[in-house]
Amino acid sequence: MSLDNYLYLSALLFTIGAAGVLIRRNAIVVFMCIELMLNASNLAFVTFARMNGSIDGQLFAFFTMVVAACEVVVGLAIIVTIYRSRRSASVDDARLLKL
Amino acid sequence: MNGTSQMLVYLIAIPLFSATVLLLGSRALDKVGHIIGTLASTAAFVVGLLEFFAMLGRAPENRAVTQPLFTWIEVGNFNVGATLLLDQLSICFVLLITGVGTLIHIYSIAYMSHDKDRRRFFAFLNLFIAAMLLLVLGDSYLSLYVGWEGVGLASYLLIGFWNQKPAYATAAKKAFVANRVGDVGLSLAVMIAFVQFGSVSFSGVAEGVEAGKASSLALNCLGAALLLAAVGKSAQFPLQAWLGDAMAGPTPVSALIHAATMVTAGVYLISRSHFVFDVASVAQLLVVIVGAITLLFGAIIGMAKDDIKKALAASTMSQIGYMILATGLGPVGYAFAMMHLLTHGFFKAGMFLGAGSVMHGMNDEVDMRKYGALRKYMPVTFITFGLGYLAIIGVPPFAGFYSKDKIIEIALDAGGAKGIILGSITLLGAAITAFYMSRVMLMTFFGSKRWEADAHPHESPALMTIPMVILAIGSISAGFIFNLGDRFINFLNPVFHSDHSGHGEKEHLLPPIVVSALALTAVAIGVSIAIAKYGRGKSIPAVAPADVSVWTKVARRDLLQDDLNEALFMRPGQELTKALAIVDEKVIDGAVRGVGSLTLDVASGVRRTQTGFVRSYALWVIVGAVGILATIAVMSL
Amino acid sequence: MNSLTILGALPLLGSAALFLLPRANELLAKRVALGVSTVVAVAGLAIAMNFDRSVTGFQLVEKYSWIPAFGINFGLGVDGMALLLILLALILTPIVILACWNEAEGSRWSVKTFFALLLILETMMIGVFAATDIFLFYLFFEAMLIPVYFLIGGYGSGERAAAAVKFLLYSLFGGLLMLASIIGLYVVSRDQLGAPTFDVTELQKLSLNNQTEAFLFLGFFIAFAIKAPLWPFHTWLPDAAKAATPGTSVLLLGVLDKVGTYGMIRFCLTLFPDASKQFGPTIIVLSLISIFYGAFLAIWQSNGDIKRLISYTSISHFGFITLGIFAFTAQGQSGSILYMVNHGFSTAALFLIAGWMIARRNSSKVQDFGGLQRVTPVLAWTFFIAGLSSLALPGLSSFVSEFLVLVGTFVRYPLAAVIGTLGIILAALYILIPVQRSLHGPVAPGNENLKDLNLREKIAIAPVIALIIFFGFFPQILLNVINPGAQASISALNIGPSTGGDK
Amino acid sequence: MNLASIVNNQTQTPEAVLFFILAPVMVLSALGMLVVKKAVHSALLLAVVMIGLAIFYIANEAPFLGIVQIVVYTGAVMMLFLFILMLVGVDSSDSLEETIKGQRISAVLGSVGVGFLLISLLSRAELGRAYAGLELVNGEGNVQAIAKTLFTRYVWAFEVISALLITAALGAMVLAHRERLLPRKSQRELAAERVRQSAIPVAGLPGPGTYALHNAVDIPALLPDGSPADSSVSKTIAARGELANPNTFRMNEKNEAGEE
Repeated sequence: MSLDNYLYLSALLFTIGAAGVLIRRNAIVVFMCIELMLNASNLAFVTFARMNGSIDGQLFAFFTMVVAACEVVVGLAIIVTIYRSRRSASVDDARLLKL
Repeated sequence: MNGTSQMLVYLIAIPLFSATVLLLGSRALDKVGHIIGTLASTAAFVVGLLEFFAMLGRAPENRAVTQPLFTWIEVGNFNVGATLLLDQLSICFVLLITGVGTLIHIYSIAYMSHDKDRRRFFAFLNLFIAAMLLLVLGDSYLSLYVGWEGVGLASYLLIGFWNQKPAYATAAKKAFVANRVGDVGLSLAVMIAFVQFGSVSFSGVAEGVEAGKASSLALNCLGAALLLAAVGKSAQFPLQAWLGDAMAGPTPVSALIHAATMVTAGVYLISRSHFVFDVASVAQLLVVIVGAITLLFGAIIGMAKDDIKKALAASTMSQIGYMILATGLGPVGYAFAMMHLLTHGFFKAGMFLGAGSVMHGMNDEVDMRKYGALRKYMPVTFITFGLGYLAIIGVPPFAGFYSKDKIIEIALDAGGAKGIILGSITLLGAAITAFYMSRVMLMTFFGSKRWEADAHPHESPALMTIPMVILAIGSISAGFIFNLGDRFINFLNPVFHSDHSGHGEKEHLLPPIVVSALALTAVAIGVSIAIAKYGRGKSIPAVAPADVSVWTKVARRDLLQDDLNEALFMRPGQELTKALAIVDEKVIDGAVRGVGSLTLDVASGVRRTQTGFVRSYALWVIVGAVGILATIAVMSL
Repeated sequence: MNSLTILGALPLLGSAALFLLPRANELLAKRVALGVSTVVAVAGLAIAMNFDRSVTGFQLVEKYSWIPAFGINFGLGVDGMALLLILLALILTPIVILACWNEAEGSRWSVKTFFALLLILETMMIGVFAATDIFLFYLFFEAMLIPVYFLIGGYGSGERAAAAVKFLLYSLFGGLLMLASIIGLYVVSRDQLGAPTFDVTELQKLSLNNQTEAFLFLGFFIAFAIKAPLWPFHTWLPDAAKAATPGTSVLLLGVLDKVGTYGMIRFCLTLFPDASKQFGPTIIVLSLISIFYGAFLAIWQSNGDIKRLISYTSISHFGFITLGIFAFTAQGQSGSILYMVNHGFSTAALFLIAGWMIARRNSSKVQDFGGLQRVTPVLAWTFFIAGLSSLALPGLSSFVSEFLVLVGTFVRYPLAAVIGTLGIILAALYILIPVQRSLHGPVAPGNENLKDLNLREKIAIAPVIALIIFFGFFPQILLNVINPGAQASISALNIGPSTGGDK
Repeated sequence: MNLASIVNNQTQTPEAVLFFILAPVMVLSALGMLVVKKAVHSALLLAVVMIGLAIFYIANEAPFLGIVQIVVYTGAVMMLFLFILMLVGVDSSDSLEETIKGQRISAVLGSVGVGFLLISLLSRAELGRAYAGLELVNGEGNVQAIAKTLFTRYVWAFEVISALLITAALGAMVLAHRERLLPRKSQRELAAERVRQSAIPVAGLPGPGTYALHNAVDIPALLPDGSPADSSVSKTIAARGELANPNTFRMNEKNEAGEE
């Protein structure tokens, strides 16, 4: 098996994650789809590290994880705050950006 | 080389300083303002006299003196010094300005005694004297320009002295603007002179002309530009319309500025630029034409005016036409023009002061139809005015006879058809002058009383009559003195280089004695018609009759000059202004604001894509990603 | 020697001090502002005493490396033209502060901020004229907008917000074009000189091809034409001048707009001589249009707003200035520079007095005045003299400059000069008509009890009037400073006979 | 021989087997996330994907990351998600009905486009086909290798990211902090309030079975008038419908009951 398959898988997962962001309305699910996209890219990083024989890809994945963790913490806090005031976790309900 | 004199600057500085003091001074100066002003003018006159005698003490070719003051403007080779020049030509003017000016100052003390702004009036008069002296003393066209506009300003201020009346303020504005049109000519003249000769001083230009630096076209343009300037300042055709309205000013102003001095500045300019006109034949011809037209123009208007000051103003216009015409006749004419200018200065100033005296006695009434039989009530005024009258119509041996007769003479001598035409015009002018001046005399001092009910005519105080008497003496004697042995001509000869001192030797069209006879005949005809029409026993209606011929109506409307100006310049100008205002508002600013509103429109269109749904935004991100990836894919194909 | 830096920093320090003052103590703020600006003016005059009139290049030069990566220096220096314009700014600022003592009261923002902004503006004005580094110039050029924007928007009247935005957008648009050209110059200088530079004297050594030069020239020129303002880029000016307080208008028209014409001489002519020659005739035509257009609209405004009227007269005057600049003659050049100074004084006088009239009458319509000469003689006379200066009466300062411009133009473009000369007739109209309407005639209703100028106002206006008259007779004091630089810039253009009368 | 080592640019068979078993599971789980109604199910499916990923990390010679993936993601992050789901409502199920016009079709098209382009680009990319493997690098052990690089070359990034982490924690606290609108009430005020609101008995709720003949928790207490007090019994019991009727224990009826 070629290592490329990992990359294809990564691309596929990334795409599915993106589709999830676009389709799902529950903010938490949207958020999980974003996590999926991040994880998919991590897989690509790890695979690249293996392909190139260098540890840097793994470090990138590591950093991504940290950033993702931060993002989850803040993002979920935001969701909770919104939910507290709007009683809804639907991303469509919070549309204050519209004029 | 010319000598220098350190005193010239005082001629200008004294009245200027006095004007400044009077303008800046407080109300405390009100009581002595008129005295300060008069003293300043007198002091300038004394300086002028000293200079005059100093001049007479020098050899004729060394009589001109200069006084360099400071470098005024120096940029590259454009170098204009503030230098004063006093030569035979200027001294005539200096004496006229300061002399007549002082008399009129004295007269004004009484004339303006009831005006609470008398101090300001004297300040303006002094300002005028200073500016006018600068005009005639400047040694370059640019220095002259300063005086030129300075007198324009003074004239504006004095015409509009009672500018609380809108009509007077308008008259002042009209005078200034008409003068400005003339100033364009002066500006252009300076520019042409600089480009052609690299100098704007009189001597520099004269040398340049002599050295043949300029083409004939350039010289004619220069001449035409100078003529335009002269036309504006001297109220010649076609810029004559302002002079009649300028009579809105107090009468002493009319006497000083709009009769004796400022309006003759055009004659001065042309005479001063004789070296240009001598070689610019087309421009010279234009000068003659302008003079001839104005001569008749003014005379015709004069016949129709009932306002004594306007009649005199028309007469001034006409007399200056004579002078301009004379200057256009070449070297032979300048001196005669100057002579007429000086004599005219005496008698016209005298008559204006007389008119002022009449008005003073008649509650400021100016309509001659409401005068009549004043000779018994105002004897001094009557006699001085009458002497001026005799002088202006050219009765020998009064001043006007000598000067006007000479002009008729040289007009006839202009040669060929030109001579005959000009001669006839001048003779006709003389006849008309005689007619309308007689009319003024008859309507004012003779005939029956047609006064308004509250009129109590009385002779004016001595402060007013004495200047009139002095001017009347001048009217009687000046011509005779000037002409004695061609004294005046010879005096001016070094300036004009006209070797015509023995002008009698030249071939004449008609012998001088015949010319004089013709002129006197013309005068006699004019006077007789006037007597026939306005003389004893003829009733003069108190209101101008309306059922008169079209020609009279036209003449009363100043030969339609205002209507013409309005139709040709004011109306189109106003329309253009209005149109431009709309263009500015709608087109140019509209374009600018259009850009703004276009931006807003585009923005509100684009705004529709902002649904507020975060998922739509995410969709756009994906679309963008697709775009980028597709680009990469296409590029890597 | 870093006298220019110190000079420029002084007002800035003054404004900082003003910000620290208590908001309530307005009088103290005014006094501090007046004191600071007076000190700066005196210091400026002292510096000017050291100016060597025989040298053509920059003097009092300072140069510190600022952003070495891009070759940007903090470079200051003045030649005659810059020195005079700086002095103009320095003299006008205290006069404006004194004249507009109570102008800021009752506005949205505090009084001390008004004066602090004025002082900031003064720093910017010094900087923009003293900068010898194009980047630094650009910085001041744009930064200058900030205080003006707030001065108009915060203290103006009427549609002040709209006017401020219009002013800002116009200027930013021009500034953007200039920035593009500056970047272009940077690139060219990097290619040609090895190291990039923004130094004006260094950049003159570039040799540009025609097309590049034309584009770079236009970038600069349009920015300056908007600033100046030249027809058809002028519509911001009447709005801004109408909305701004008179003091702001004085600095705006009297000094700030001179940056446009100054820039044309300093940058357009010296950096792009060929393009200047190429576009010269076009600009002459635009200038003539400006002269007449401004004049006609000023006449039209004699039925309307007095502040708009004055600003339209300025458009006409700026037409004369650009006419002189692009005539490429020594007389035209010197005349234009002198015109900038003189116009500064005459417009200052007009605006200040118009401001006082408006403040007294509570209306800026010309028709609402009338007969002021009887009621408030000093006010009326100062306005009249300022008006005469605006119509270039000989004996007053602007005559000399206007005439030099016309003579200079006549040498090269006789027809243009003849047409331009006709403008002086319109000048008489656009001054005398409003003078008649507002000062003469019967006293208009509502004007009977107007107060004449008080001592403070007299003190403020007297120096301006005095300078107008003084420089009418002794312009050579200024011309001696102007001439060397002007002649050098013309001879650098290398465009045939630069002065007339060489036959 | 290491199972992870690469021969001829190909992985060894066990890894291929692992991949081809796990990859479809993961893809299906991921797809499932999109279609299931309940958020909890989505979370569970995500956990499946993440565990799969962790296995793949290990297979890709990144054991450290694999462990971290399980600990951080599947452990911590997914727990966080579940907590939030509980806060927001466990059973709040999403309606899959699309409300924005054209959103779903464009979403599918866009995603398919991205996926298609990504895969096609990947397939064409020159990725340095001579795969090196990490045997050399991981010689001392994966954790050591990561540590060596992390604390040398990436130490600056490491420090920055730690700052980020702290900031995120602070941010979360700030966001979660509920702003107090009114001053906190003292105990005294609370007590006074309680007395004033007569709806709540001041002396507390009655215990079950009081005055009744039975004191089991499902027997309501009796009020003075003899009627049963519902509030004395736990609501849960009431909800279950297991409430006993106190009347069945009445004295007079007791006899009847005894007789029966």
